[in-house]
Amino acid sequence: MWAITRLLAGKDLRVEMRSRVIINQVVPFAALMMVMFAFALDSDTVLARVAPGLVWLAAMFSLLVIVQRSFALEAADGALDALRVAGANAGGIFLGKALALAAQLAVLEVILLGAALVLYNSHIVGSGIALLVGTYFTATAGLAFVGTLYGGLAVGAKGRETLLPLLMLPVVAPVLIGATRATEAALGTNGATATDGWPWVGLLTLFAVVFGVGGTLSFGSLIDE
Amino acid sequence: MWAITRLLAGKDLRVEMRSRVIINQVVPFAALMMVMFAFALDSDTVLARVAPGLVWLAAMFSLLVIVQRSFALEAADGALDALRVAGANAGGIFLGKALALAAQLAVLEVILLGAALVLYNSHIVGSGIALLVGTYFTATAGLAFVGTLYGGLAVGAKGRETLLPLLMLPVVAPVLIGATRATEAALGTNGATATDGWPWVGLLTLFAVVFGVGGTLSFGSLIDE
Amino acid sequence: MEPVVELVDVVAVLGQFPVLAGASLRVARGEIVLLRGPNGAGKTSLLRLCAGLLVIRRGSANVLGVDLVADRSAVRSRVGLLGHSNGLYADLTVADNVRFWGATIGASADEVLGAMQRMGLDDRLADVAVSRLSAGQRRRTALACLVARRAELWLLDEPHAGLDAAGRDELDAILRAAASSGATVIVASHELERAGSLATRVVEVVAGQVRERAL
Amino acid sequence: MEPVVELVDVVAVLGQFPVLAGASLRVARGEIVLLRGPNGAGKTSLLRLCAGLLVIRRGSANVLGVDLVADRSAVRSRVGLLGHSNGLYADLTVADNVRFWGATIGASADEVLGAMQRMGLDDRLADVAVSRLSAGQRRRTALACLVARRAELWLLDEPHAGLDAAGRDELDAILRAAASSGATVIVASHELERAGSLATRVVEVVAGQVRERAL
Amino acid sequence: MNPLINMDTRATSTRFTSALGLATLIGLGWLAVFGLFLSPNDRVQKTGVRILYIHVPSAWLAYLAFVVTGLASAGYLWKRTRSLTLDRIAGASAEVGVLFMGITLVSGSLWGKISWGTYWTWDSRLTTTAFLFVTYIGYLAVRDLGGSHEQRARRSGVLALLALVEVPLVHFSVRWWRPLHQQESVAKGKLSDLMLFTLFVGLVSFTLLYVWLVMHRQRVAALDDMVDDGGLDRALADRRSEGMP
Ligand code: HEM
Ligand SMILES: Nc1ncnc2c1ncn2[C@@H]1O[C@H](COP(=O)(O)OP(=O)(O)OP(=O)(O)O)[C@@H](O)[C@H]1O
Ligand SMILES: Nc1ncnc2c1ncn2[C@@H]1O[C@H](COP(=O)(O)OP(=O)(O)OP(=O)(O)O)[C@@H](O)[C@H]1O
Ligand SMILES: [Mg+2]
Ligand SMILES: [Mg+2]
Repeated sequence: MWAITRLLAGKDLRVEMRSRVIINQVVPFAALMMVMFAFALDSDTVLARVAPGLVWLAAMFSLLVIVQRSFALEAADGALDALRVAGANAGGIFLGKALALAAQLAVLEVILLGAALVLYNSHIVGSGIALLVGTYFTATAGLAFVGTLYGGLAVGAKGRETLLPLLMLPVVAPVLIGATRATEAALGTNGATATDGWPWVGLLTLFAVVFGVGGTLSFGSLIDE
Repeated sequence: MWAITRLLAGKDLRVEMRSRVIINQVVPFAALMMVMFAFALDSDTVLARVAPGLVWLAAMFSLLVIVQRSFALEAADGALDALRVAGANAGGIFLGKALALAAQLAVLEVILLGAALVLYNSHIVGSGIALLVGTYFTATAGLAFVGTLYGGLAVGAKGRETLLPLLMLPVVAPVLIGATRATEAALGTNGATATDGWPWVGLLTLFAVVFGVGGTLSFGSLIDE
Repeated sequence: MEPVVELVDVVAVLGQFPVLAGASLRVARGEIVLLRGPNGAGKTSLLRLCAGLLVIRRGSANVLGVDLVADRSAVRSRVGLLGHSNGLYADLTVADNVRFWGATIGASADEVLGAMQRMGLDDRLADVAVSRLSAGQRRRTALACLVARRAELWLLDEPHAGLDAAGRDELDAILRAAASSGATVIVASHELERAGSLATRVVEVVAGQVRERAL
Repeated sequence: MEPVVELVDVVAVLGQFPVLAGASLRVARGEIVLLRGPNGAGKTSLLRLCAGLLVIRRGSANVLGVDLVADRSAVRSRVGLLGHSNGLYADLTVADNVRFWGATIGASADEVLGAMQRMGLDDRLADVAVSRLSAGQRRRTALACLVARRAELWLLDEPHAGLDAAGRDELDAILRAAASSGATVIVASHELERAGSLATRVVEVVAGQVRERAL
Repeated sequence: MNPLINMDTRATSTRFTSALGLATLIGLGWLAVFGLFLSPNDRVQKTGVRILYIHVPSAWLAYLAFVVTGLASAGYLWKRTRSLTLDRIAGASAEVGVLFMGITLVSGSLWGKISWGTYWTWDSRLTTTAFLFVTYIGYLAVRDLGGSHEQRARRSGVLALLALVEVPLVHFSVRWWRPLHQQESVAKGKLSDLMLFTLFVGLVSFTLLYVWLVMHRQRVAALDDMVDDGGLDRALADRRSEGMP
């Protein structure tokens, strides 16, 4: 299983290195989102207040795009069938794709966070750095697992992809809320303090573990026709 | 030229009727966006105030997705080459695809606007209805023209799609501003009145005309390899 | 009589790679020319060039009386191209597709129906989405779209691949009929026996260049 | 000796359509079987079924000693399938692709290199992205991926299509060598002369059913 | 002999551009002297006002550069003048324009930190500038897409014209959004004489710099195109030898 995980994650990252779709396409998309938010919301006080929410909102939309790209890659020339025939362990496929997804998402989020700090005039509270890092890792893992799980479900048979946003909405909402609250605490938005944030990181961790384990165990039945 | 326009618009709408990607995939995506905004902003007064901006922001992101879908359709099995060989008038292709795009966008916007009214507790001012309808038509036309123009440029050769957000960002900004301001006037947000809105509709009209005419004339040089 | 295709030392580039490296070819009206040659030689590129889809970097090219260096687009509505890919909309039905491609050159409903019947796409298949067809059925649909277009110059890239025995015979008959009614046909193929017996002349493409060759 | 493939009255459905409507087939070790039949008959479906990719609605199927009704996945790592599509990652190079697919079954670097050389993918092509290859070069890459996999059962869907004359000969040699070293080969093809001379037995597929047929 | 290369120095400079370069250097030296030492402090902004002498000329030169790009593109697309030199001038001018716009953005941001206490706000002038910057980065990216020189020229020419139409549209629409930036202070005579003169020095030296850069970039672009064609010759020879048994 770990061999397949490494193989797939390596392959996905190599494809990204060669095609640079995430770097060249999703990053501008996300940046555009941040700029447009700032632009449309039209008020400094509102902006600083909602900055943490916007970061994670933008991360989530980018997730949708990355997931679609990640599985379109497999579907384009029938590679998914080939993967199935290769007898690759389904759990390994899940973890491999989630790993590559998380790596790409992580890069993106750093950029989004940086943009928010500059564009929205937010500041990190000293004690918030550890909290921010914790939030960042757990939320990224959670999003990557959920994305891979539902992306795998939605790939292939036409008409399924319709389901993706519908299925993901209620599932991702807790991540969005948790990550937003934790980030607010780290940035001291609305007078929140860093200690307010850690329970949310706990929630995010729980979430990532549930979907990581659940996905690894169930991915086989999901992608198999 | 008009024959090709009709033919292409009809074809694109028929594809949508058969595949229901916009209805089943982009609409939930956009709705999700509105709900998430409500979540992230988490305050009724702020929400009602920024509702018009959010509607058009969501419309703009959906536009990106629809444009990508619209041209992916042509690129998938080499249909774009076939279209070129068919000797179809490039201006006709532009108008046809823009028309279909506008139709899909129009449906989407009605839903977004409805969602905003319900979710964000906004109300239409009596005299605002005509203004809202005017905004709606001119902004939709402008977005559709811009989307088709740059979508056509970005289709085909790999790596180009990167450019789509980059090229579209500055161009769509005036539409976003104009439509937001006009909608604010129609909804009476921030104490605006309907008469404040009509100059913005003028701007939107100007914008749509510039890109409609520009696109029709230049599309040939943009999509031709 | 003026030749239908006249290429002189044509060079065309994709990326940095010269897919055509000095190709010269002359095809007269009514001919059926077979392009053969190893994988990657440039057959597909040559066909696409004749359809006005490639930029000519050097040399001169004249197709159906149109100078491709000056204006590539004027020739397009008069040629029919079947590439490696089919150019079909997967979500639309067979009938939708053939009707659409027929309509781009103004074919009537009868002509469209006739083209579908010729390629063995009967009523059962007409209303099936292309995405549910088998590979050969898709190829048949693409051919039906082509037949509905009444082109003066037919450019076909491995048209036999994927077709069953009956389909191959049908296709050959269609191409012979087209040629004898004044159209010109250029076929790239690796099935040398079949395509060779169809062709009036064989041309060999090697490393982006063209060499004439006996039948 | 136990047969490698044993299908009894198999029914398989895609959407609402029975792509296989009661197919029975028995293939012994070392055979090279040719599947022939009209477009849409069910050849592709039959191959995919043997690879464990289709759900069996009725009947029984046993491939390489594995009962496909009970567990479709156990057979997969032991078969090699070349479908109509190539299963390649377009953004990766030829070498990347062959290496990846080789690695999924633990092929060594030498085996991968050998497979590429067998299919005529030399150093110049090894580092070219698949998206820049010609159709035949892509097919060669897909075949190299397959060769690197050392399967016990080879399932090939129109493997000759797109290959040039040399590639066809090379492929036939590879398949003959595989069969004589104990692998089993099932080929679906419309090129009856070539595939017929390769095959030890011909089987006809019609309307989702299988009929044995003399050579 | 190749008219683009000075065979003595093997560089893209000619006697004229060398003289121009020298003049530019002298101008920039003057600007440094006036800007840093001779011009007075502002009453409100103190010494921070000195950023003005870079900030404003670079902004105006960027405008000029983009207009030149538009005009050259229009010239290229106009049937009777179709010359790749015009296209290369368009490209070179856009490159230099992006550079100057970048300088405007950076100097403005720094200035903003000093006088407004923030690097960035969503003011209309700032937003317009950022959008203009992005627009021409997109334009340069489109020039880089590949294909033949003529394809590049036609595609980017259309884009440059669209961008030129777009600029006033963006500019005026953003104007009523959130004004915060300095209004026209130069034209309204709010500057002292010495400040005005320093600004003038900056303007002249930046103009010289612009012309010098564009001339060189244009020549380098022509050489690039030639190298490209030379590369084609080599690739052709390779490809042809492939077919030899
Ligand atoms: C990122 C921040 C900034 C950007 C992008 C920016 C951009 C520009 C641009 C594009 C112009 C040329 C306007 C025209 O003539 O049409 C300009 C002019 C000017 N800027 Fe800025 N600016 C920024 C910050 C500042 C700051 C902080 C100050 C001073 C407090 C300032 C003072 C001026 C002045 C005095 C002019 C000349 C105005 C005139 O007379 O036309 N700018 N700026
Ligand atoms: N997803 C699907 N849904 C419904 N029917 C399908 C689907 N896929 C294939 N079919 C039908 O199943 C039948 C068998 O298809 P299959 O691809 O197995 O044929 P084939 O023998 O390989 O044909 P060809 O020679 O054209 O490749 C065809 O009639 C096709 O229309
Ligand atoms: N986009 C591209 N960029 C660079 N090189 C390319 C590109 N497309 C094709 N090539 C190269 O051009 C050459 C000619 O390709 P072409 O498709 O014309 O060959 P072909 O004769 O049709 O081959 P086949 O028999 O395999 O179909 C090939 O060597 C291929 O690698
Ligand atoms: Mg080819
Ligand atoms: Mg098949």
